[in-house]
Amino acid sequence: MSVISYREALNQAMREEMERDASVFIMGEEVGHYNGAYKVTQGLLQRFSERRVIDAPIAEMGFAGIGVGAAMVGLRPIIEFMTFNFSLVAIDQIVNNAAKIFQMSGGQFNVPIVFRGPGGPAVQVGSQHSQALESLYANVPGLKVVMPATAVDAKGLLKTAIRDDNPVVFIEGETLYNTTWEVPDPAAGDFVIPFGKSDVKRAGKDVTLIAWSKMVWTCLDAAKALAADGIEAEVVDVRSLRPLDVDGLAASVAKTGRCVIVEVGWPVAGFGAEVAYQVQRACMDALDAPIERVTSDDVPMPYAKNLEDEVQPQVKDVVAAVRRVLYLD
Amino acid sequence: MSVISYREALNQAMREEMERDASVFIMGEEVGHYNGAYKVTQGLLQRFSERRVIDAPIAEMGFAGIGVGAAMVGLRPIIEFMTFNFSLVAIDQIVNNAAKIFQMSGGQFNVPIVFRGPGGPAVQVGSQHSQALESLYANVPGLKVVMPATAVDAKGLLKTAIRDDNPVVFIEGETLYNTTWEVPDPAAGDFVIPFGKSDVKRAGKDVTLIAWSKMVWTCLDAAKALAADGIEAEVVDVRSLRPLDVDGLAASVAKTGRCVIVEVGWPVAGFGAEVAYQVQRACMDALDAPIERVTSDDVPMPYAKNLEDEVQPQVKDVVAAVRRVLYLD
Amino acid sequence: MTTPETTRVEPDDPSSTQTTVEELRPLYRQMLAIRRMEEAAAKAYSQGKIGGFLHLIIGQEAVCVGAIAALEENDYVVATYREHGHAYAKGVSSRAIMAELYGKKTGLVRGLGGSMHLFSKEHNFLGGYGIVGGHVPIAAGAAFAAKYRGDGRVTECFFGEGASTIGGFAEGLALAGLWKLPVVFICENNQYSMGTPLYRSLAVEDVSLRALAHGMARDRFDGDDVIKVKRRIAEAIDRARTTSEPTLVEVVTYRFRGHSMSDPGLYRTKEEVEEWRRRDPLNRERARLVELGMAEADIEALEADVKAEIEDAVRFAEESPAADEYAKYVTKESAS
Amino acid sequence: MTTPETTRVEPDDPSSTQTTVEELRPLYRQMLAIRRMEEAAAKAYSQGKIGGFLHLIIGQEAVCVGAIAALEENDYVVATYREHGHAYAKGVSSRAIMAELYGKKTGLVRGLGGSMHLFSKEHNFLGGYGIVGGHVPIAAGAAFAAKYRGDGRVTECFFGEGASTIGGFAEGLALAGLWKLPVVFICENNQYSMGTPLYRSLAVEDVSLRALAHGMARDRFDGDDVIKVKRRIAEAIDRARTTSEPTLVEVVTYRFRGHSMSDPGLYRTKEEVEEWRRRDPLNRERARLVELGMAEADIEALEADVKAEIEDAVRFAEESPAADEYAKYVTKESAS
Ligand SMILES: Cc1ncc(C[n+]2csc(CCOP(=O)(O)OP(=O)(O)O)c2C)c(N)n1
Ligand SMILES: Cc1ncc(C[n+]2csc(CCOP(=O)(O)OP(=O)(O)O)c2C)c(N)n1
Ligand SMILES: [Mg+2]
Ligand SMILES: [Mg+2]
Repeated sequence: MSVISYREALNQAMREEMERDASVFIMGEEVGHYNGAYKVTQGLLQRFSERRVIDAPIAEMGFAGIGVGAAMVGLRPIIEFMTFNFSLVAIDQIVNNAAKIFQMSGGQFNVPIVFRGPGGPAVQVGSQHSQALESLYANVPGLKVVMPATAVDAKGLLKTAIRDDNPVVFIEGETLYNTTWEVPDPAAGDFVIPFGKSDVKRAGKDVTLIAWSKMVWTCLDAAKALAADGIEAEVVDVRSLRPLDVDGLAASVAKTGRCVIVEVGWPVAGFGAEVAYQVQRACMDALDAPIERVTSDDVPMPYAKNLEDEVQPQVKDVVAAVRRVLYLD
Repeated sequence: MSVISYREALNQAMREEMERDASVFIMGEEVGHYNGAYKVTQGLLQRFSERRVIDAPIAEMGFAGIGVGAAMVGLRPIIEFMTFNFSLVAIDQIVNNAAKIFQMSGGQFNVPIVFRGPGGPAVQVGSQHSQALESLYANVPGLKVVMPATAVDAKGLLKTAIRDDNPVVFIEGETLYNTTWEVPDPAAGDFVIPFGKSDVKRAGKDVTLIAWSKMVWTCLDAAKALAADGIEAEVVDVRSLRPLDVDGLAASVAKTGRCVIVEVGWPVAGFGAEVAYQVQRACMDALDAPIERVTSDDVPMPYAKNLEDEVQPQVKDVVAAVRRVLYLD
Repeated sequence: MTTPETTRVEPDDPSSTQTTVEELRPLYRQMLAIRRMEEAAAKAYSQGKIGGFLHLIIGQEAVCVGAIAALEENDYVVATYREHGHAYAKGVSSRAIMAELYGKKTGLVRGLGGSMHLFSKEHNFLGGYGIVGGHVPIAAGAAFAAKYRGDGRVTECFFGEGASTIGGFAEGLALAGLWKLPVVFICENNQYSMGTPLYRSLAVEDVSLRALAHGMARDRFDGDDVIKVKRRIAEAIDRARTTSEPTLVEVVTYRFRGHSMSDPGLYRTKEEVEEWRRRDPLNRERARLVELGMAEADIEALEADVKAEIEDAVRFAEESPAADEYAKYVTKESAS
Repeated sequence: MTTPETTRVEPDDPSSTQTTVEELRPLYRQMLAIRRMEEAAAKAYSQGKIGGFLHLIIGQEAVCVGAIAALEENDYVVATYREHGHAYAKGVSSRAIMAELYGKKTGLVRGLGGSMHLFSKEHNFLGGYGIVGGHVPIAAGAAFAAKYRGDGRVTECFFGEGASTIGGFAEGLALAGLWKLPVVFICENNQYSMGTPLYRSLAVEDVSLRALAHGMARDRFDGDDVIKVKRRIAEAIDRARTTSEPTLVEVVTYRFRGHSMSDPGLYRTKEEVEEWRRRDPLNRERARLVELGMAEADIEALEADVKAEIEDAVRFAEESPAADEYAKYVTKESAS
């Protein structure tokens, strides 16, 4: 085990998979010579040459589609969006092609492709660059949607994504690249994490906090704050939104009887509503209080730092929601 | 009152608003000389000339963006997507520009634009042409999302949409154009329906069926079938997904104590999950059974008619869900 | 500033379209089979046996047949929703196509795709696509893979002139030009995008000019003559295969029918359609076969053979069991 | 086949760039103010007083200043995230811009948009946009509205050469060409798209060639000389205003700094940057003012005035109250 950064974990995952399988290549803006806008692909060009690490011009629809076409004939593209905000100009390739070709072709052509890059609000980059778009992708059958919160998940899940025979939307936390976590050493053998499994990031008996990506960290902080008041929160990291580990989430809620779902996305039709619906159905009798959701405000993200903080879920918001489901206030 | 078709109602709405306000224009593929792919714009070119009824080439991102720019400087564009499936190549204009410009500009530039066209599965047109995309748009602050089920709603809501000072995503039922309903005569004065109000399409005391667009009709049919068994279902038409009339929906469920939400979209993170969450919160104590959702299967739409029917919610599926929430089976 | 080189654009050497019965005969057979297959489909559609959208290529057969005849088996084809002819020319059976249109289990894609979404892995036919322009980058992607592997395969990408205004086309073209991908972009300019004539959708009615900004080779010619199509596209294929350079080829043609079965085509005059029907590429090639010395009896035998093939295909479609599986084909189970 | 006409492309008549102190002085003042404003912003950024992305236009000032000087007040400007200079040249105060960068309530857009999203209704400045290419159709839309109303307004649309590969640009260009919209597309070719040099993103390093396929007028020239920029863009504006025809203009320029404040710019050699810094348009115009007879003391007074303006703007930004409203600006309450 070594403590490494989320960025380094992603880099290791790609490097290992590219060593393992010559059909894996990376394409995106600034992924090569610049080593990645967020330096996630650092050193890969040097190792694998321009043939397999391809700097693309600004043409997301074009290079996402090139990825789809290449995947149909057996390559395993990793398409990097500089941020997922830019995936909107390519969403037709993801939703109408990548997600549907296996079905449209009657099972003849599968599309083993990873669309990856940072998503979710960053810091003071304004509304066009600060969006959590996972709810859009999670709606679409044919896609898998994965969002690691920690370095260890980043590595294990990205390796699984690259090996998956289907299109995977892999959204990294734009503010998580420098976070660190213990990750098994490459020498210790192949390390992958299967999709569809949530992960208990902190055990607790009083309330279940369900979150993914950056909000897992907010929940861990909230859990710490709650512990000071004697409240033991269990923090469950969803990790994989599609497929969703309903059983895992329900098991925790069945134990605690209370549930707060925290997401950095918008409230209306956010993925948390789906989680709430599933948990509600699975835990009808176990719930001692209505499920609470904590989300960002229903607004485009403002630029000013103070407003940006107001808009997004903070530790205090999570703590307040927990106190509500515990009927403490 | 006259009984007119949904198609004719939409046509009247546009015609009246174009007569009323010279800044309203229509742009889209085949809207002019061809009178609309679904004939919704029939006769408008003849009445308003090529200046105001503009046939666009296949460039959705381009003409949606032209609409946004024109709206910023005071025009009121109606942008027709031949179907909403094609809105995915223009979604960046809708989500990143139309929805955000009022906010990004600090309230200086509002964007009074309507994006309209048919959505939802049609008949045997395959997965790329058969999608209910409302959940994607409903997630986004800055947009309003409206989906009329009947001719009267189509007319009243479209007129409101055209007058609204904000971007409105107006999704028509691709299979509803020939349906008819009583609509106030133009001579009887201005007729509009405000956003944010659901509508009870059939009153009943035993269970609430919540639906929008085509599924309202399926629910009405189901209600008829249920009535034969002595079960009186109330059918509530959501009409406006964003803003959502939580109070109206909750009032019905508070009365019946049971709720089935029916949508033709995909199950995971479909808009029905949001409705379920809101109703659950509002009616916690009134609910005599868990909320049920009926959705399409979690698959891209197949082409064959028999499979297409299997995938989508049918009367029998709604009836079965009602029987479950009534604990009848 | 350099002005990019362009390849020859009209006219060409008449000797280049000289042919033989051996060469023309199978092409004529394909064109005829496509014609008869689509006529049979139109009939079934009006009987309610086929649903959804049905886009016929009748009148344009020389383009897909000529262009695909110039390919090798391993080469890829990517097409639009108007792709029955392309699939057939690439080797897909009329049985599999017809059964698909009928939405049957025995259909090419198990009744899941229908008319607009024919795919055949066996024939390197990478699909029919319904979103205009969206398949152009996919074709560039197949070409990218061929170059990545160095396997020498060439990709043909078909699209209409109406697609030339959409971003997906522009991006696919730009990337293929920049990365020198072995792809031939073939614009089937049938002069209408649904009900919209060229002059209302394009500022300049020459789609091949788009190549200029990408330093890409281009070509442009009439698509009536299947041999000419084959020869001219062969040049582009050769360029792709030997130098890995893309070409943008525009072939001017005409569809005799409406945009799809639900389009009565009122935006064109009867005279215009008649004029083009007089130039029917099928009549032309039949006459040429006679000229080249093929016996009338042999031609009739060929025609009878085609008729039998299509009748059999229809029967096969009619008699096949309904489509019955769909949930299996959403995500592939990964082995690893 | 017709080859579309194109307008003059390099070189031009030297007499056309003759100028006077009266003309040049305000342009120089704008260029200098933009430079000082951005330098102050860079300083504040490194002190942590400004956050997010900060894209400086330092080195390119002659382009936005010259191009916008050729407009009338009622004309529209649409720009990218690299738009402080454009907003200033269109009349927005350095106070409002600086306060926005600081995220203050007094900022141009109330602290909601930040550096990338400056908008000013008063000045017909239709915004800074962050998604590459997405604003190009918006500019075409403003031009569409001007034509719809017949109010004679012209729209200028700025973008980088990196944007020329994206679909939104291609579609905006195609529609403007087809519908003859009164818009001037101005490509600020600063030779890099983030860390990517021209030759790695464009097959042909001449963006203006895109005009050919749309029968659109085009122009291409160096952007060091603010008067030259003004004159050449004025021709395009005149074309738009009098004949409602769009023009694609490419202006070759260079940014002295990184792509944004977080980019160290390691992909360029020191020599290359030095070479361009020697051609600094600010020095050039200052020298020209001297040549034209403006007294050194007057120039210094102007420079002191600019210094004072920017110091005031920074003070204003520092002292302004924090942004405090956001929920009000999501949807506009409709009157009707
Ligand atoms: C993005 C998108 N917009 C609109 C449509 C609807 N549509 C289908 S085919 C077509 C016309 C295409 O014309 P062209 O490219 O010339 O091809 P043709 O049908 O003539 O073969 C249109 C508008 C679509 N499928 N996709
Ligand atoms: C659709 C999209 N893709 C990627 C980006 C990230 N990005 C921002 S600016 C930029 C480079 C743009 O270069 P260019 O157009 O030449 O303008 P310049 O920055 O040089 O002024 C990139 C890749 C973006 N904002 N939008
Ligand atoms: Mg066509
Ligand atoms: Mg640049």
